[in-house]
Amino acid sequence: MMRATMVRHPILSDSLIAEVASESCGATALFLGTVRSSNEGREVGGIEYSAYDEMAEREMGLILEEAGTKFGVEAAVIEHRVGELVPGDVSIGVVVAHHHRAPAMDALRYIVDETKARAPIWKLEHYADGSREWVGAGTSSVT
Amino acid sequence: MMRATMVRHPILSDSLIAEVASESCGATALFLGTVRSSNEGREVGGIEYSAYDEMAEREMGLILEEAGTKFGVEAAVIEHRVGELVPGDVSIGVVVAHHHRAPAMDALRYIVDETKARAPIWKLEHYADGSREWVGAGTSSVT
Amino acid sequence: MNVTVRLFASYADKLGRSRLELEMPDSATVADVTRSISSLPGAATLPPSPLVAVNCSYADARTSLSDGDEVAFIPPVAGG
Amino acid sequence: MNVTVRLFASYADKLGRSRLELEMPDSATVADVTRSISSLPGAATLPPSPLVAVNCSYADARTSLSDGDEVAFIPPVAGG
Repeated sequence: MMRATMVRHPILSDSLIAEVASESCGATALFLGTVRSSNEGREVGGIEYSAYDEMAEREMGLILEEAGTKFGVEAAVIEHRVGELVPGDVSIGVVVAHHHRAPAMDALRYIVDETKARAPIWKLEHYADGSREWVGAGTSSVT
Repeated sequence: MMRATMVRHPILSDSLIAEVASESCGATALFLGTVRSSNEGREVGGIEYSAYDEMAEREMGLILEEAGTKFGVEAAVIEHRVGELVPGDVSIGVVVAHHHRAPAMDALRYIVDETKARAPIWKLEHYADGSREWVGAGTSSVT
Repeated sequence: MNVTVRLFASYADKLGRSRLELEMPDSATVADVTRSISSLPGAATLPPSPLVAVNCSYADARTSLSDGDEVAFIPPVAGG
Repeated sequence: MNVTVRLFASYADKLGRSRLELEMPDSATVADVTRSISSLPGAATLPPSPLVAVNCSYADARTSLSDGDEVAFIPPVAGG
């Protein structure tokens, strides 16, 4: 069971875990990425996540297939949220179920790292001083 | 915030996650170990977990301190269940919160691996054929 | 032939739009579309070889295009 | 002096008990307690140098003991 979805609703870790659970899998590994209240010393009021949705889902689906081949994953889910998020909100949830603990955690890291590197998703950070900036885009401040 | 506890009640992943959550931490990594319905080809009816409780909590506390020093963990919790468990039951839950994702997952792996290697906890597997065996104890079958 | 161009995030901000249709010669490649985009108002600060996807797959500058293809310009990604 | 010995899991099964009190000479070490335990009925299949903890910390055979110490014999662990 593999699923990669862009969502506009809160990501619920319990639902993700329940989705991959099975009595044949001894290990479940979960990663949650959360909006932080500060970034590089600036106070963050919120982040607007946007994505090329169709491609992000396709790319994350490929990443899950790769993890399945490399690590023998039994089941895995990625949910990435888009829209306006505030500090404490979960922006990404990844869960992996595997017979064994080491490959479960290997696969979790692979999926999280590859999603961050390859999925066409962007964030516009809103700072307490009212300015906004595209994260990772170098000199592309929009205010 | 660090906590290592032997418990006799079900381990709830949501409670563990909520316990370590903070707006300064961008990454939460969770591991759940679950009783499998088969082990090395034998059908498992259940596992009786037992422990040297005081020492297990002390050793897991040391492991959390080590993870704090090595990886700069902000908050982490280990809960290990003892008693009669059936397939699907969670036997161990470990959660780590960190500013960043890579050390969150490094610390998770460290804590899970060290707990498995060092915490004085044992399991007596019950098989479908009625026999029982201490896991990992070599020739110490009790039936 | 016609291709659909999609722009996202900081690129969409720079060019003031997120989608346009281009008519290209039949032998056009990704590099040709990049040149067309680079001449638009606001495109001066785009990188010279931006990351591109064709029909939702990463592609390189030499990739040749077909009628109806969707060519997306992908700013530095920052998901997670 | 007196030490408390604790036995767990397969070791408790083998020796048919999980706790006993031993009177030991004042200079006794972990190795001395291990020797005492090894002579009990059922101890024949214990490993020659079992893993031991003193007062909830792993200890080696040369560790010297004090009155009231708790010496635990730790079978191969299998938590998680």
